[in-house]
Amino acid sequence: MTADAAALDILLAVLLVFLVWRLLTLSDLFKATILFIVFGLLLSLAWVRLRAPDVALAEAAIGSGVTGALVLDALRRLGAHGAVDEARPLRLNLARLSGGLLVACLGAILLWSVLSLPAGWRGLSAEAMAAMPHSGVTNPVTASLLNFRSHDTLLEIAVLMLAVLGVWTLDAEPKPSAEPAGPILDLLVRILLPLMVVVAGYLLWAGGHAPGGAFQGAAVLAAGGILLHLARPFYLGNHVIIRLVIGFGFAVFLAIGVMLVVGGGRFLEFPSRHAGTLILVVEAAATISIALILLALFVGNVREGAGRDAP
Amino acid sequence: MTGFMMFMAATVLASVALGLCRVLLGPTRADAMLAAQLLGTGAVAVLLLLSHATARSHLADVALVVALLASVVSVAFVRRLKPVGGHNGGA
Amino acid sequence: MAVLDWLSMALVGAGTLFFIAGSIGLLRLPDVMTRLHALTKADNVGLGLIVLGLSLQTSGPMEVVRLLLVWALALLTSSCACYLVAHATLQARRETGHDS
Amino acid sequence: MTTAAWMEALLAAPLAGAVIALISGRRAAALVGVVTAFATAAASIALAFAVSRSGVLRYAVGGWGRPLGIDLYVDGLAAVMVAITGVVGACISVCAAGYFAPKPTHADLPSDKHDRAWLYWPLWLMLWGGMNALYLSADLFNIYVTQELIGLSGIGLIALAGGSAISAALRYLLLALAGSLLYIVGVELLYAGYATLDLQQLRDRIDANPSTFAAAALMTAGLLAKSALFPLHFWLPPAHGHAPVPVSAALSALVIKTGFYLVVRLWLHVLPGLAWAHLATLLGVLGAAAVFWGGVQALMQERLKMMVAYSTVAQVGYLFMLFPVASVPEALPGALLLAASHAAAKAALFMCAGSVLAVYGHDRIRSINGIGTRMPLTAVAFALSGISLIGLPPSGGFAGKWLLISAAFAAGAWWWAAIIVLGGLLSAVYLLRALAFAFLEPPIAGFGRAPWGMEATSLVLAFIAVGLNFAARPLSELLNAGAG
Repeated sequence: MTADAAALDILLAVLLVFLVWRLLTLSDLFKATILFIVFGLLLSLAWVRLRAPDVALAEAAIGSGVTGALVLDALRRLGAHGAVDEARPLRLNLARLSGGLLVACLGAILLWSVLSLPAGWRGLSAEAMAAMPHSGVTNPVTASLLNFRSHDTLLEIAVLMLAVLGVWTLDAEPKPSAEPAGPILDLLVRILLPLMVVVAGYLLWAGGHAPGGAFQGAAVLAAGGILLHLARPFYLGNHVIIRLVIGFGFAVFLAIGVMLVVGGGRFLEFPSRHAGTLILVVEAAATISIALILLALFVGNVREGAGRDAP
Repeated sequence: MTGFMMFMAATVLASVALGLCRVLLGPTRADAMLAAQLLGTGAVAVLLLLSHATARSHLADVALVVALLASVVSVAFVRRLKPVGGHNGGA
Repeated sequence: MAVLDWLSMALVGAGTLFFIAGSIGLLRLPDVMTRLHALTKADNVGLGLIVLGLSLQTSGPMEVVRLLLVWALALLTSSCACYLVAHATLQARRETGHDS
Repeated sequence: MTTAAWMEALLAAPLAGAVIALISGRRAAALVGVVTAFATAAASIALAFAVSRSGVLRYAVGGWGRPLGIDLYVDGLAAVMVAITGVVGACISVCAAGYFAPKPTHADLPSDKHDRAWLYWPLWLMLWGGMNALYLSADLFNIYVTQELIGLSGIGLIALAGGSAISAALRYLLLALAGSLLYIVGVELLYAGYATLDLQQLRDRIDANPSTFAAAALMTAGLLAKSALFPLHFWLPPAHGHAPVPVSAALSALVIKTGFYLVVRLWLHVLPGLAWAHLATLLGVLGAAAVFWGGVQALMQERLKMMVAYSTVAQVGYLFMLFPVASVPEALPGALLLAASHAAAKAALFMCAGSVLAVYGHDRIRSINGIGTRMPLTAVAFALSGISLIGLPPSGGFAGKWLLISAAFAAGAWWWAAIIVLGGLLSAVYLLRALAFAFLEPPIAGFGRAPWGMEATSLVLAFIAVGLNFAARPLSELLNAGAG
């Protein structure tokens, strides 16, 4: 590694630690929120430096789109009084001291364990590379997620679905009132929304051979939905069509897995000739579902009809 | 050449990170928002520079996504929060 | 090194200078409205120069298109976002009578 | 059908049921749920028979095989856990069909919540699918994902009760996340050390280096938090006490056991190569502390549901007393029998509490006089499951404790036996206190009617808890089929 690259990495690492410290100790929750959003962006740079561009892409899309809007909206719910956390800055007491010591020990153990790893550690990359020709795709990350370890991914999509169900169990609240969007915001939405749909499709397609895939595409799509919702709040209940779209990706994935069993194979065993197609089908269905899931998480459990914020 | 680009990436990152002091200084929420936006653009520049320096053209996709979604947070801010609030804002 | 390389480095270096200027402006200028100006310089010119500099180094036209697209997006989103923040700030000032 | 087919069915059926219930919504969710529940329960029992007949099976999901792909693995231990989940899960589903029916009469489920009561079904089936996937998995990371599935659906289920259950659900969420974090850090360390996530391969490759110890300690800590072993039990009583009745039953009877199962799997099957005698003693001591702390707390509770929830804290303690005597062959069947009878008895007890709530509109122990005459079915179910929890013969609780006590003596550690006996006395005290109010006081007039589904199910479960007295031998045989 060159000195310039090392300088960049050290700068990133220092910044990340500094940001975490500040966002945990600031009593003004708005500032903490902004630092959290910035933290997400820098984390995505860190993933790039760690040569995990797929994760970087996911972090960039989720961090700057969905999570950013979500935490700012959460701040609105706290209201003027909740925006300042009186319990901060953290004062030292016995519980916090022992907690801190515990975390320090954990950190030391981790650091030491990582340092004790043999040099040139490759994990399972050799096995993965050997299996790549039968995976149906050329991006090893997609091959791992959608083929080698598709069982994990199937269950992870279920986890995302559960998040929406969890939101629906909470009390419904009135739709947030909003002033008319105004010409500039209107223009922004008009230009960005189609672009986001195109980029989402591009990421989905690129996932087969380059960084990208269902989750990244869905995050961009969801960000488009959030932008639209911010400009013109809409109702997104648990209507049958919404439920159908939310369950669609998981249902398609599971159905393909079961169909392969009926066809004489094992659960989720993609025949290598059709693996590419099947993966694309699963990813396309998952993209739509995950996008709506993320959007539903942002919209929350909103009651139908024009509501007003509590005064 | 790649060393130069890497150095420039580090410089851009350092300078926009310096701008983050504005988040801590305030005084208004709008100021903090501006600093975050600057960092977003800085991240796009860093990603493009890294993409060239490390010869990984797909990093430009990450930059594209960051640029595409950069406005979502600002829009959420102006639509859901008052720009002058906060406990020391609006002073 | 070719002339193109020197030109590219000069453009990228100039872009970086704009980022530095933008950051300093964000810290030194007195209020939100003036700081907005500093920000837009970094957003528009800084990123633009870097994109131009990198465009000279690309292997194919598609990459140039992608770079320019990123810049165009940044131009659009940053100017819209700056407008929205400024507009909201003005509105809030009018409502509260505060000047900040 | 073969073992593999039953495994596939056990993975896919609840998940498919969940997504169908989600899509079909309020009208048909309960129907889908109950049908899926019975199908899954049948498959669970079939799997146990298949394993006892043809032994263990390894199954490569996706056809890749370890270490690249994910393997499923079923042995006697996994089959027993799946079967417990299946039988108790089916009973809970029947109870829930009545409980979450369109017109609720339950004091703890406000009527404005009832238009989203159908969400119970997709959440519960996901939870069930997650538990099956966890028991059948042979892959550390896959197990992490199943834990996420279980944790998140559990949180949604608790939140269904609304009100004060929300904060309990949030606490449970934070606990589950912290536990998962510790677990996953341990998994990363093991993967970094051995380049595999497969349990069997890890067992073969493991050597006693400090990084492995660190990984094992982190994972165990995370799992102990999830199985609510004292002193990490603080989150359990509010979560289990405030959730809707079928949810409390599922969480207390089944979900807690997943953490215990993983600790067993980890230490008895993956890491026996590490010298862990001290840890085993520590787990036993914590278990003993849990027995007393949970018992005393249960005695002090004013509400029946909270008492039953604290009783779970105590009962988890018995399970962990397996570890100091684990070298004795009777110990594991004993602990599993205890786990099974606790699952049945605890689900029954929560349903009894639910019936009481429905009839009396409250569950304050001091004012539940007259249950014996007003609700004889519930009273009998309460008494029978109490017998099993205390460990009186004949009951599953008795048989399990008997095996554990013999194991303790065989290991030359009589003090564990003493603790088990004393703990039984303690549970007798708090259960009899509640029963005394239920039986001895004269009945008072008025109030509602007990939902028959809940009463009947609690009785069935109580009989299962008692009948498990005779399950010791088949259970041992099944476990040995796993070892073969």
